[in-house]
Amino acid sequence: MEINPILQNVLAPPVLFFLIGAISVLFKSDLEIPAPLPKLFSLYLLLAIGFKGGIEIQKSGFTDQVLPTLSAAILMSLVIPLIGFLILRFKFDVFNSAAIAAAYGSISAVTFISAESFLESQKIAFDGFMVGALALMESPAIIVGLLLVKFAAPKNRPKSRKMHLSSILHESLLNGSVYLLLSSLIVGFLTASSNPSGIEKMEPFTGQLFYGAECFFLLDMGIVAAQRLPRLKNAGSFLIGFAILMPLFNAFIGVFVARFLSLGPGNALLFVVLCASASYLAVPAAMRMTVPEAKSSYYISTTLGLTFPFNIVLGIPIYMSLVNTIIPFSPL
Amino acid sequence: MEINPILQNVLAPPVLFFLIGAISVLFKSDLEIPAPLPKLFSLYLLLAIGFKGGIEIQKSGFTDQVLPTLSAAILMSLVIPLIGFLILRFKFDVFNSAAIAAAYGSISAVTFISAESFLESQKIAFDGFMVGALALMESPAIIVGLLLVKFAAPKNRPKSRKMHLSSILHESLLNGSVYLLLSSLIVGFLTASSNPSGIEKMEPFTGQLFYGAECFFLLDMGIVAAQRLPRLKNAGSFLIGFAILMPLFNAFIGVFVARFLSLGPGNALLFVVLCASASYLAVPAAMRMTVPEAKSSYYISTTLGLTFPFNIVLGIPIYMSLVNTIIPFSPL
Amino acid sequence: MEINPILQNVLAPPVLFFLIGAISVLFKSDLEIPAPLPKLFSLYLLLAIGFKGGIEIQKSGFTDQVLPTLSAAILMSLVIPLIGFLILRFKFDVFNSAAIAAAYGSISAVTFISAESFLESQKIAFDGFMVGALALMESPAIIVGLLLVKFAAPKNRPKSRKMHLSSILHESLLNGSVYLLLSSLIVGFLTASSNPSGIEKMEPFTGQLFYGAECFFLLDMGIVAAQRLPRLKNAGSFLIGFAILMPLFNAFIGVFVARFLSLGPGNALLFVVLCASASYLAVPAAMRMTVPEAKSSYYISTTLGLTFPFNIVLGIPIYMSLVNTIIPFSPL
Amino acid sequence: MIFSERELDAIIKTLEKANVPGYTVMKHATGRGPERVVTEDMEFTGLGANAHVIVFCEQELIDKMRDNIRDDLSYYGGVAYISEATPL
Amino acid sequence: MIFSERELDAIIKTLEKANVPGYTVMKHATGRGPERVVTEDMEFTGLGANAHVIVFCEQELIDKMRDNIRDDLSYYGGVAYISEATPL
Amino acid sequence: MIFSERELDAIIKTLEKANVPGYTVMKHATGRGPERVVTEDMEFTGLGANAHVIVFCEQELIDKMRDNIRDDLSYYGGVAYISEATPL
Ligand SMILES: Nc1ncnc2c1ncn2[C@@H]1O[C@H](COP(=O)(O)O)[C@@H](O)[C@H]1O
Ligand SMILES: Nc1ncnc2c1ncn2[C@@H]1O[C@H](COP(=O)(O)O)[C@@H](O)[C@H]1O
Ligand SMILES: Nc1ncnc2c1ncn2[C@@H]1O[C@H](COP(=O)(O)O)[C@@H](O)[C@H]1O
Ligand code: NA
Ligand code: NA
Ligand code: NA
Repeated sequence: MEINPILQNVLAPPVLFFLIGAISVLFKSDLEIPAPLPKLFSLYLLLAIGFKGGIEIQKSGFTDQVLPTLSAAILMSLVIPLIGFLILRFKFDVFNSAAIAAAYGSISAVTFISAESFLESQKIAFDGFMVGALALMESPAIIVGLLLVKFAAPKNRPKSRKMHLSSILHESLLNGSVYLLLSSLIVGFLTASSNPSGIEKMEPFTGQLFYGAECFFLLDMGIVAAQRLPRLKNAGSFLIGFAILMPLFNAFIGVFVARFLSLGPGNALLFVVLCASASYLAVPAAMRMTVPEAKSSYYISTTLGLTFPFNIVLGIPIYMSLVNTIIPFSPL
Repeated sequence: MEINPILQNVLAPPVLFFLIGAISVLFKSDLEIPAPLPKLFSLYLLLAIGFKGGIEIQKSGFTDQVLPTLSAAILMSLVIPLIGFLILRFKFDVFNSAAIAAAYGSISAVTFISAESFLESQKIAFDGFMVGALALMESPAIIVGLLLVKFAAPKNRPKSRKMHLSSILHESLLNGSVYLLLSSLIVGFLTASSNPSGIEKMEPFTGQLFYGAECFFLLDMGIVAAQRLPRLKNAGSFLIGFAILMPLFNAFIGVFVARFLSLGPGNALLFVVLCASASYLAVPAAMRMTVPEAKSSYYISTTLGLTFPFNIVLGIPIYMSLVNTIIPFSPL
Repeated sequence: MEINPILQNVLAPPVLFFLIGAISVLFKSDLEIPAPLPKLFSLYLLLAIGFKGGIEIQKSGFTDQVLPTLSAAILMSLVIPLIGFLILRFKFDVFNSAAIAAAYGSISAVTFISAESFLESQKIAFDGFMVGALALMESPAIIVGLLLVKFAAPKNRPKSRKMHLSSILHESLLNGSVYLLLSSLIVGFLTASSNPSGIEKMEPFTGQLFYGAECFFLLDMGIVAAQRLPRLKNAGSFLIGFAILMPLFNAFIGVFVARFLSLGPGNALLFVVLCASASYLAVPAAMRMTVPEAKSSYYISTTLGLTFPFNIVLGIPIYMSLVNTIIPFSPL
Repeated sequence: MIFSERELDAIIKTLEKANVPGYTVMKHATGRGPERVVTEDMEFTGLGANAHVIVFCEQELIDKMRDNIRDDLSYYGGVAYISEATPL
Repeated sequence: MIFSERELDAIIKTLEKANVPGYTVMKHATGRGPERVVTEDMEFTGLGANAHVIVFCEQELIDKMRDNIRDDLSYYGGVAYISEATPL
Repeated sequence: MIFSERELDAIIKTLEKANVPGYTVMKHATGRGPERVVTEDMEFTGLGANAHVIVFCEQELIDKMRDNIRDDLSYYGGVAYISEATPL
């Protein structure tokens, strides 16, 4: 019963293309998706996720479940980095610990859409407002990470690197990918409420094209992840373990929170995936700007080289069975 | 009655994405669409506009209205640069005056398609042959601009910069964007007349995708426009005023010509928008090659930083109400 | 009867856009599709061809015709380079002869899809498994080419350039474009067998968009081909003749093999086109890596500057009439 | 000649303040330094690749901006080297 | 070392005429000069960004093409500097 | 300063082996050399364009890797030149 959904997950085009990308690196094929093409797909996916999410939120309205779920999502993205920070401090300095912890507190939009695709293929319903949770979980983790640096960093940090609250907010809210996701959400919402014909005209671009673009992007992600993986060796086994166990741990907390919120199985999976996934877009960008002391190879190689592939290939079906096990009689 | 259509225009996805791009610059977000991705969308839009226009022209055939409208369009693109030149000469030298004037005589394809989107959302009919007017208005303005330089420039221009008629024609007709628009128009026309199944197969690419690609491109245009705007300060208030008042003035002439041609409200708006819009693709490219004495920051910052956003956001609904006011009993 | 299909072929959008690209170079327009945009379309086309092919193969299953056809395809891609090599040795050294011969033994995916488009516009049926032939014909020709170098090259080749079988296999199978085509084929096959809903969701990307993307890519190919053409002058008339006559010769062999296999007219044309087309992706990439002694301008300018345009514009309809003439009572 | 990264804006401000006659920027550079590896995938993840900035200017201008540029580079990493060059 | 713009074709013709042993072109450069600012948006608008051309050659070749290149650059703008370099 | 092509991986391995303090790579360069013309279309066909690699390092490191780099370049083509540069 465990293996079947994993295999089914692996046999979906997005995951297959991800594996193709990874295998191409393994076999030293010279397959390459040159910059800035990956950026095109990354921007497109954020725009489309946001736009569709905004429409869904407008459509579904603010039901009873929306507010508690979104609040819980924000809470998780505040708590997870704190836990992660405490764990990481055993081995790393404040800078690296805060940066890595923030990445795991934040989310990965592509992992989220992979989970959505998984749910669709399993014909399990989920709600559009979960994209709101996605959008809301990006920034708080960055804020926590930067606050940790601000208050826990050694006092002799040079003056030029002192962080001000304004720059912390700037980095967490106006970071390119956070901004694009949030603002596309707003555009989707506004379009749905005032200009419904616009939705239809956007549908071929943001809707129909989405799955294929996701596949293409995952092909590149496979290449990138497989190139990143070997560099993890230098990071040591502690970090490698962290990159696998932390998502599982976060998923575990997440599933109990989801149970507490009495989410349906679809929403529950998405909630768990948001907790378990780690950011490789917004957080690294913010950290590289504001915490240059942290090694980018640490926080990006773990999230991109290990956590992301793990979630995409194995994690999602595992989390699904976790949801099915722990949340009883999940209502539709 | 005035504010409502403006708000409706602003709440359409393309305009919203344009504003998002502009706001991202305002707030110093690091959102960026790296080169050459904007070029991809720009080439795509020209190709799709041309192709669809060619099909429409073939379909609608050459009705009574076609020839007078196209002739009037060409006439406008010859007259407007002359008027603009006379105005600009109060403040600028021959080179800069000619370059800026040519830009305002020529057209902006993206402004045109924004007007089309506006008409569609307002359910106002328009004819496909107006794309022909779009295509025909690009080159004459360039020719006038270069002729102005040829004959009005100080006699001591170095020999190497003497312009020959052949190079004037070359720049005005074989300029990348002019060429792509014109030739795609021909491809569309030929396909429609001899290979109708080809139209259907192109439809998902040139048709369905169009609106979304337009949004994506306008996101970038918002960024570019907002980056350009501050540079206008150096250009002085004369040029800033020109960049807003000239389109209004051109729209005013245009609406009377449209009335004289007894165009329907849809075609009339498109005609007015063609008159009011200014080129930031074909004309700057031609001017940079042939009139290096003109400051590119003048002719590109005005058109891109001010006139384009003005037309997209406020201009189109204003022109619509102008059309409704001045053209009586507009027949369908 | 001969001219009509040629004209019909020329008036299809892909060929028209190819011509537009070529003419733009002729007229020195500054139309340009900057790198890496062509790579985007090239990757997309390979992915989509492979994916759709894999689905078709799974659907059609392994009928009686599949195995003989695929075997014959592989055989052709082994024999053609040998013949080509013998001819080319009259004028060129071992290195150049082997590289050029390998290119003509291999295939051009874009020529193949142009032939498919031609068949569709002529409403002639063909089978999906022919994409399998396409995929299988890329590598053998590379292997033959490299083996020719290994055994026929002068004995004084420096040690570092000695080729090992492993590197020959690596270059021929793990070459970026070969790898992407083959693996997308597998993804398509697996998706069709285990996850049919995935097909539907990919359809807008790999299916509907395909024709338009093909047109865009051919626009660039037109530019590239026309830029390459003049460089052929240095290559001499022998090579120019080879670039036209070799495809015709290969088509001639191909049509008799197709007759022997009793292929229907659609499959027969595709088979002939595979024989007649020459590679400008996989083979040049492999040769540049492993046979640096060969002049890349020889093997790439012939295939890209002459053979490709010839096949796209004139070749396909000529081969069609060849098929109709030589294969009697072609059964459907 | 300078090698820098996401601090491009800061560097350019420094250059402008020193009144250099001009500069040229080439983005999308990757590389490895004593502290960090910069790879192509850092371009689509928000990290940003390196930028290569070239400035032709008088020796005195270099002296003027040396400290500021050093500050910028010590913060985010990057290298700056000077070669002699004469105008053509 | 040369900095140029849309006159790339003209410059390359000049180089070829002078029989340089080779050259390298890097496009997509942006920058600021005494006369103009070149930004990334000039790439999709038809203006074109800058190109960075590098030529390794003998001193005498440089002397031969100096005037032609100066002509090209004075027309559209751009800078050219020479550094000494020895082959590895 | 080095000009190379698809042998980028080999060159970087050589650099790493010599323990250079760092290097910078700029891809997508085109050009012409004594043997070959490299054009933009070679980027989407599998041929690959040129890469421009810059290394700032001590003279002795250069001596150490000279032979290896020459080997790499003689195989696939490319040029390498050395200029003097002082850190800012
Ligand atoms: N010795 C060097 N030679 C050339 N480029 C260098 C060198 N050291 C550092 N770099 C460049 O400077 C960037 C930043 O290096 P780092 O200071 O380690 O963060 C690297 O990614 C390289 O592109
Ligand atoms: N002093 C300089 N150092 C480096 N690049 C320069 C310098 N001056 C001009 N440039 C480059 O040359 C281009 C053309 O400058 P201009 O002559 O002002 O049109 C600029 O966009 C810069 O990329
Ligand atoms: N004299 C030179 N100056 C600048 N770049 C060169 C020179 N010679 C060769 N190159 C570069 O090195 C590449 C390889 O040349 P080749 O050795 O002919 O294959 C060319 O494409 C150029 O980019
Ligand atoms: Na998380
Ligand atoms: Na106008
Ligand atoms: Na062949």
